Amino acid sequence: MPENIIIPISPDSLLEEVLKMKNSECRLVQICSVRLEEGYELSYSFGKDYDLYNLRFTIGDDEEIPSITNIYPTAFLYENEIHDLFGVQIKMISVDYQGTLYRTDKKTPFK
Amino acid sequence: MKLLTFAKTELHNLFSKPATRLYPQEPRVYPERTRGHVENDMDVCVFCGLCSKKCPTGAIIVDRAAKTWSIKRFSCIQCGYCVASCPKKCISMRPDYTQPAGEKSTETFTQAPKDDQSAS
Amino acid sequence: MNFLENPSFSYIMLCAFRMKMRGNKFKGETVVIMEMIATLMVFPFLAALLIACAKPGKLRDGLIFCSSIVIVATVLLLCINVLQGGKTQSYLMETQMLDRIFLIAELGLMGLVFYYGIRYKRYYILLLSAAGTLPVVWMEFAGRGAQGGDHIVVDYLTLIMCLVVGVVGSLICVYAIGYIKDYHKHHTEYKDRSSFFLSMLFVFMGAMFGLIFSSNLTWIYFFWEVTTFCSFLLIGYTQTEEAINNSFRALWMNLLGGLGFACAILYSSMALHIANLQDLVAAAANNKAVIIPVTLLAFAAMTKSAQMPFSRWLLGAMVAPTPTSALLHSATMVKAGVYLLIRLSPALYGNLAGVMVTSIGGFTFFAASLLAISQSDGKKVLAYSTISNLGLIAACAGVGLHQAVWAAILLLVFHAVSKSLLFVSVGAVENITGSRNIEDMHGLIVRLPKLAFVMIVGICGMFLAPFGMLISKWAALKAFVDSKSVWLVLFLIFGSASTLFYWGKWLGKLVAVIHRSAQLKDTVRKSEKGSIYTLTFLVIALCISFPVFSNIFVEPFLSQTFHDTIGAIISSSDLNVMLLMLCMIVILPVTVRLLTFGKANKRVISYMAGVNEGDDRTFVDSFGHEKSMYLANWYMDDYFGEKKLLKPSLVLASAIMTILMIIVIGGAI
Amino acid sequence: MSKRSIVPFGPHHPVLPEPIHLDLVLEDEKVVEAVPSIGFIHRGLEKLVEKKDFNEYVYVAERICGICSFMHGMGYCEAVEHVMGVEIPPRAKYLRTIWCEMSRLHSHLMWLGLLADAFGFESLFMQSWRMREKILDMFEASTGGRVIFSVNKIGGEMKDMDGDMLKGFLKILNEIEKELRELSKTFLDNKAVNSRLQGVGFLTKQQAHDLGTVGPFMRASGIDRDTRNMGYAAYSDIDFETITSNAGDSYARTEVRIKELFQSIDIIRQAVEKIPSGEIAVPVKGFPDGEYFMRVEQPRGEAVYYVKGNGTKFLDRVRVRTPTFANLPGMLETLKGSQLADVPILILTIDPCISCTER
Amino acid sequence: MNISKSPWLLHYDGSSCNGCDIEVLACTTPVYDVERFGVINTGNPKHADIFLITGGINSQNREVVKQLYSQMPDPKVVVAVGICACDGGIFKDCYNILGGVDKVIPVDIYVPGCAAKPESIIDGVVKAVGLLDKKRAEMKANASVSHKED
Amino acid sequence: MMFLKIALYLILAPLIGGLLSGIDRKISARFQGRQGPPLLQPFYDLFKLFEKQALVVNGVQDFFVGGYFVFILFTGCLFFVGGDLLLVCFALTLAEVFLMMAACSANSPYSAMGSQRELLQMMAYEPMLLLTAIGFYIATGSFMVDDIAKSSVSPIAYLPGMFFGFLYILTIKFRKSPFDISTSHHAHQEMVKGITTELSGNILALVELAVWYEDVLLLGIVGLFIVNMQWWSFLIAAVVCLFAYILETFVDNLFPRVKWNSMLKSTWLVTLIAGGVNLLILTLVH
Ligand code: NFV
Ligand code: SF4
Ligand code: SF4
Ligand code: SF4
Repeated sequence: MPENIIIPISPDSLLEEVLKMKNSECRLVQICSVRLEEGYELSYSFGKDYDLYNLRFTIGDDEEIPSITNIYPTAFLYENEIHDLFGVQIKMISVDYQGTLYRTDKKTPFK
Repeated sequence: MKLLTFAKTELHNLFSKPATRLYPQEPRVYPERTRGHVENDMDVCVFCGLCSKKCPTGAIIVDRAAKTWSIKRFSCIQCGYCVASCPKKCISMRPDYTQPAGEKSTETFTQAPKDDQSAS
Repeated sequence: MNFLENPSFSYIMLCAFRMKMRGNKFKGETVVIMEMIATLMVFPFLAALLIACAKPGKLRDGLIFCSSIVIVATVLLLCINVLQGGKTQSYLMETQMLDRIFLIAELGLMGLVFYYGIRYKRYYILLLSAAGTLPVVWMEFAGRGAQGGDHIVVDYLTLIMCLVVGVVGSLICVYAIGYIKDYHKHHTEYKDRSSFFLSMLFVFMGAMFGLIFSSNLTWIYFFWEVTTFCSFLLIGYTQTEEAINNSFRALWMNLLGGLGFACAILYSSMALHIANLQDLVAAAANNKAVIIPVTLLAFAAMTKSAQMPFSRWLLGAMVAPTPTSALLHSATMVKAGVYLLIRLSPALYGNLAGVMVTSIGGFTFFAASLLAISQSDGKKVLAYSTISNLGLIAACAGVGLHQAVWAAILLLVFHAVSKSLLFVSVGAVENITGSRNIEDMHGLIVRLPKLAFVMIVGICGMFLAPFGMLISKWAALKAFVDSKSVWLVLFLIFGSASTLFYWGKWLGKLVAVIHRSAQLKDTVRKSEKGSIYTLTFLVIALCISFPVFSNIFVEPFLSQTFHDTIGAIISSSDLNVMLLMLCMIVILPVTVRLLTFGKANKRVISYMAGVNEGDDRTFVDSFGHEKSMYLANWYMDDYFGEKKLLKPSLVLASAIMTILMIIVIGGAI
Repeated sequence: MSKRSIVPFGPHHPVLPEPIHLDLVLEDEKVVEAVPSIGFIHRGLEKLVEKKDFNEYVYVAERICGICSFMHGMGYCEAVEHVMGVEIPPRAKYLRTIWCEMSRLHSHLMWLGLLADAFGFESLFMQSWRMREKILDMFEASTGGRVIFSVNKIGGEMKDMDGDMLKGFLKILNEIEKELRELSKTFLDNKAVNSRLQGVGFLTKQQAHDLGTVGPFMRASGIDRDTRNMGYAAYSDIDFETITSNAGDSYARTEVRIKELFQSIDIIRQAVEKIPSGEIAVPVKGFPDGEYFMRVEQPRGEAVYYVKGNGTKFLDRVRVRTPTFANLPGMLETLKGSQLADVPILILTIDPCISCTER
Repeated sequence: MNISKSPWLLHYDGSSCNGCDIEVLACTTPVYDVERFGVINTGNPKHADIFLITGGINSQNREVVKQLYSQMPDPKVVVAVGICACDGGIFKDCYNILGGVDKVIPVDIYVPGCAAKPESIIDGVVKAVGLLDKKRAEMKANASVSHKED
Repeated sequence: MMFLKIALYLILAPLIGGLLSGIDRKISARFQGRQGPPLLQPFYDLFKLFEKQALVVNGVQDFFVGGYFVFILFTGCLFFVGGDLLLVCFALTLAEVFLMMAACSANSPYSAMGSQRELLQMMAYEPMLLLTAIGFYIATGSFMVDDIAKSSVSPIAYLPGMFFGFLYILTIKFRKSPFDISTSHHAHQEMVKGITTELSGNILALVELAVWYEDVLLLGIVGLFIVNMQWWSFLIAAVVCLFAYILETFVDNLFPRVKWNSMLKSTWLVTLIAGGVNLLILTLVH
């Protein structure tokens, strides 16, 4: 079975790396956030055929990351979800629900 | 005709017996594996409380002191985890269902005192 | 002040009439009638003169009001007098001098057209105008024209037209008093030339009276051209780019029709030696060549009544203030066209000229009602509806059968009343809400209940049983079936179905019950109100009393024209049924309230998929915010849009018209 | 004012099997704009890993959705098994394969019915669901549940299917196949049905790729990818070909799904033939430590199960990316410019499952 | 005439996992065919007598459920189908689950099961139907009382 | 006599209409392989609705629905006492407009969309309805139902095309698939319940009842194609009506719901071809 390939990157190079994925004809599979003691671990998964590439980086609690909706417009659902549930700050999501994608009583329950 | 492809099925249905199961007039016979409700053989239970601890919805309450085993039927999701984890294998899954009701009731079973049994 | 020339001419005419009449030995009663006719033909021009000179203010308003009353009173008196006499009257056999005066006026009119043509650099206008006027003038002066024949004829059709023009026209003038004030309040960008505007309305009426009383073709031609020119001035009132363009479009189309009219005069005078409309129609039975002027006149009539290839001028006329549209659409102008067709209709029976008129009319009815579906501008819908209804009238006239003409006349009357009501109410709404878009009339029943009610009456009058238009449509349908015109029947049924759609959706918009807070202040002025309610009353009264109307006016005219009498077009049992329906509609609200039914009803908010916010106006949108719900009607632009349908319809209609005209005229020659 | 209506569509709406909301901007009935909103079914079950241990969580995982319940349980189990390095017995693999395909059968049949309902063909809906009941009966006989099965556990399966049972199933499948042939004629050949499907909701291959679509929705646009080819469960032993179509419209999606129905029947037949005897589960010791992205082909397409353990009995994170979540942008794309009457069809051609999406 | 002869349903999927949801739908299909009892799945609160809810209540659908309930004419009966609708089920510990349907509207009948079987749903509906008649009788009695007071 | 006829219609029509609706539901169920509701189910439904509280969104809804109801009844009476067929068509239109206005007045999205669709349906079937009346007129020389029913030959002999066309639009009028676009007997409509979305309780009951009256009226027109002077022709007509009704049920279960544009196009085309050609031939021959 094809393996999970995890590519550690730095948060600053996110857009650059995503662009590389785009250029090599990858599709966006998912974006996932894991709550750490302090900050978050983010994985951006891209698929090509049956291979899965995961861009992996961690950010601090108040760090902001850029949205990749300019490159992958379909990322807006993932990004909004991460923002709503984890409280990860994401800049300039195109179609930003601003916390109303999931209208939970308890804001950012995973935080 | 390409417009009437369904006519055959339609007419066939009309002239054959409907597929309807006439429940509740005719009671349904469930296959044996059907997970309907759990039952505890109270005589065997040792009130270890494992089932209660494992139950994902907290439907089982075990009172060791009073020797009671209660189940909230309207919380049980028939997952069978209690059945699988009971060390005495006294819980079993039965095919028939808890009846709908106007209130969410709890069923409590008490273990008959053992000596009583031997006495009679 | 070029337009003043018309009134001054008319004053001369009035004197001439008086002189003439003294010369003739009429019985007293006829003299009275003649006086009244003269009044109707001349008084509006005089009134116009005074109004034009007056300053905006109470005085002017009073003047208009009184003039309108005078006109209505005269019309009513005339009707009573003529009806007592009970027969067709004709006057003025020899009027050399008057004829001359008309010709000079004609030239004056041409001069005016030239002036505007040059001023706005539309030189083709000069050509069209000259081509129509000069030959006729030349013919008359050269003495080549036919002589004799009546110049003025009063029969039942004249009376009907008089009533329409006089009553509806005056009501619109009264309405205009208040309207134009608000209009300029809202549109400060336009120069206030309201005196000019109001006076033109009277000129228009005068011209219409002239047209319907005249029997001499040259006279009719003159008044015909006056209406053309008047409408040109009215359409261009605001002097915006668009208004000027549209006014010139109206001008050239109608001048083209006028050209046809002129040709008809030339031919019938010079070749047939007939100078009079009635004689021309009468001659049709035994003279094949008559079909040529008849066709040409029909052509002229169809341009004037905005039939299909020429429909665009009427739509363009929408740029003018509402009273103009109301007047052009209901009482005057376009009605002149169909009036002429009705006059011609015996000569159209069973020949190709008739086929031309019916096919163009039928097609116009159908195409215009389809086009109306895609319009959201209230006035545009009304315009298309006018075009379509005129098409129906034309088709009826073209069939040339007793029943069909009955239908045509009733259509004409009902249309005039209902349509003017609709126009004035749309205008009033526009002055209050600032929009005449039907979408903006959403919930009018709550916002402006009175106007909405009036509008509902008008709309029902246009398409629903048991109200006016439907009755005539019904008769038209029967007539088409009886005349075996399969195409017309098909046009009619499909056209009516589309009519149903666009009126229905308008009706739906009006009756939407929206939140109370949307209520607006009803700022309709007194004069407007008076006119609106009178028209509403007229619509309802006509619905109830049309059998009487038909009895007194229409049937006598038909038996005169067709020299036979046939039974009631709509049987009395049907009439009773319809009366019953009317009564039911009236008592319905009462009964529904009286019945216990509905007492236990509970008010709830409307269903909005479970995300309604508090009341019926808003819902929770995808971002969790409040969003106001908005409902629009259907327009089906992809199917019935102007982009889709207009061009092909125009091309098709032009083709039909050209081909048939060539065949008819070529065949006759 | 404009000729546009702005109306809410959903969350409660009879054509929607599940709540989702769209702000629809309509011109006549043409959809000019559709803004989606989800979250009406959001429960937050991913966070339950903090309260339920990794064994117990199987019962939560399979309740992510009552349609694709089996594969949710299985996908989660396989992910944990990967993390823990557990190799399950071959018979269990085959059992999983059979149940997977039965899930696909019932899900696709259900979808066919709902689609028929969306274009207003009630009797076709009834017919499809009537056939589906047979599959449910098979499920009930083999697992004890009709929609929630509770047979997966980490390390294998909890229930077995004996030879007689499997043979009986094959017989039923033969019947179903016959009925399905008849049914597919109406879906694929009927002119009136075609007019509701063909050209509706068109999506090009490029769009399908860019929008990250998965499953039959994607395959109908001509992309050849089926996660089963990765060979989880027993798929590496089974012979099947990925089904695609190039048309890219709702018709193509119907066609692909109908063909997949036949394919599933075929796979079950192969599996029944090859199924080895032996144990159905292995005992599992210890706690998961590590992470894994498991992908399985759900009826609606590729689902991703991300599991991260920390060596205790409570996992750090379970994350499920369901196919509908990935397909939503594609659906929104097809909605633009469609007719209101097509909206139910368009919503359905991706075969949405909102409870999967929102978890 | 008994109302019970014509119970019309409104079905809303709270936050169910779809399990109970499709079982409710399955009840209308040939094998179970609840139309035998005159049941119609109306899809419109204003036509419905019985409100069938599957799944629990979460923060986002709370208002929706309340609103749909308020838009149903009296007499009406609420049936909570499935353990989720009864008390939140396996999700009751989730941060976004408030609990069963009874957290926001009064529930008349609880249908247990995860997923509730079509048979129990039918039983539940039959029970609900009985309640409908009772409620209507009460409504009538109340109405006549208030009439007399007028 | 006239009053007797009216009374008979007013009493019998709902019974027949309800029964037919019961048959429809039963047979539909059987077409779908289901057991189906009891035959009298429509009556149970109606009585229940009358018993229920009505929810309204404003005060004029019941007025419009009242208008719809009254005019449907009126139209039916007009037909069965032998009135003018054209007037019957017009009165029917008036009634429908009332219903449409009831839906519009609610000012709610689904009911408003339903009303637009309803109007569209009217636009679709209206030509054929009028054409049918015209066909009768040409075939028998009268618009009066009384006279038509007394013709020596059954009108259908002259009007086969019209008969077909009428059956075609009957699908719209009966709100059967494929043309049940403005509101439907089936659940799962993109329109929710379309024009009846905001009606409930006894107001909805009135609409249901009116539909039964209307169904009988429409079947009356179907029968009118068949009847002639002979008494037995009425029996045949009754059989044909029943058959037509069941045919509509069959069709209902045979087709998907089409989109409005297909409905409009196909209906107008059928009107033009079946009706128009029939009309053309009739006028040429007569
Ligand atoms: N979306 C989705 Fe599922 C599937 N297939 C799963 O992962 O249905 Ni509820
Ligand atoms: S696990 Fe078994 S023995 Fe222990 S309390 Fe439960 S039922 Fe009794
Ligand atoms: S079956 Fe599951 S839910 Fe029910 S009592 Fe046992 S463990 Fe609890
Ligand atoms: S009770 Fe069970 S099957 Fe029903 S919705 Fe809840 S989790 Fe799903």
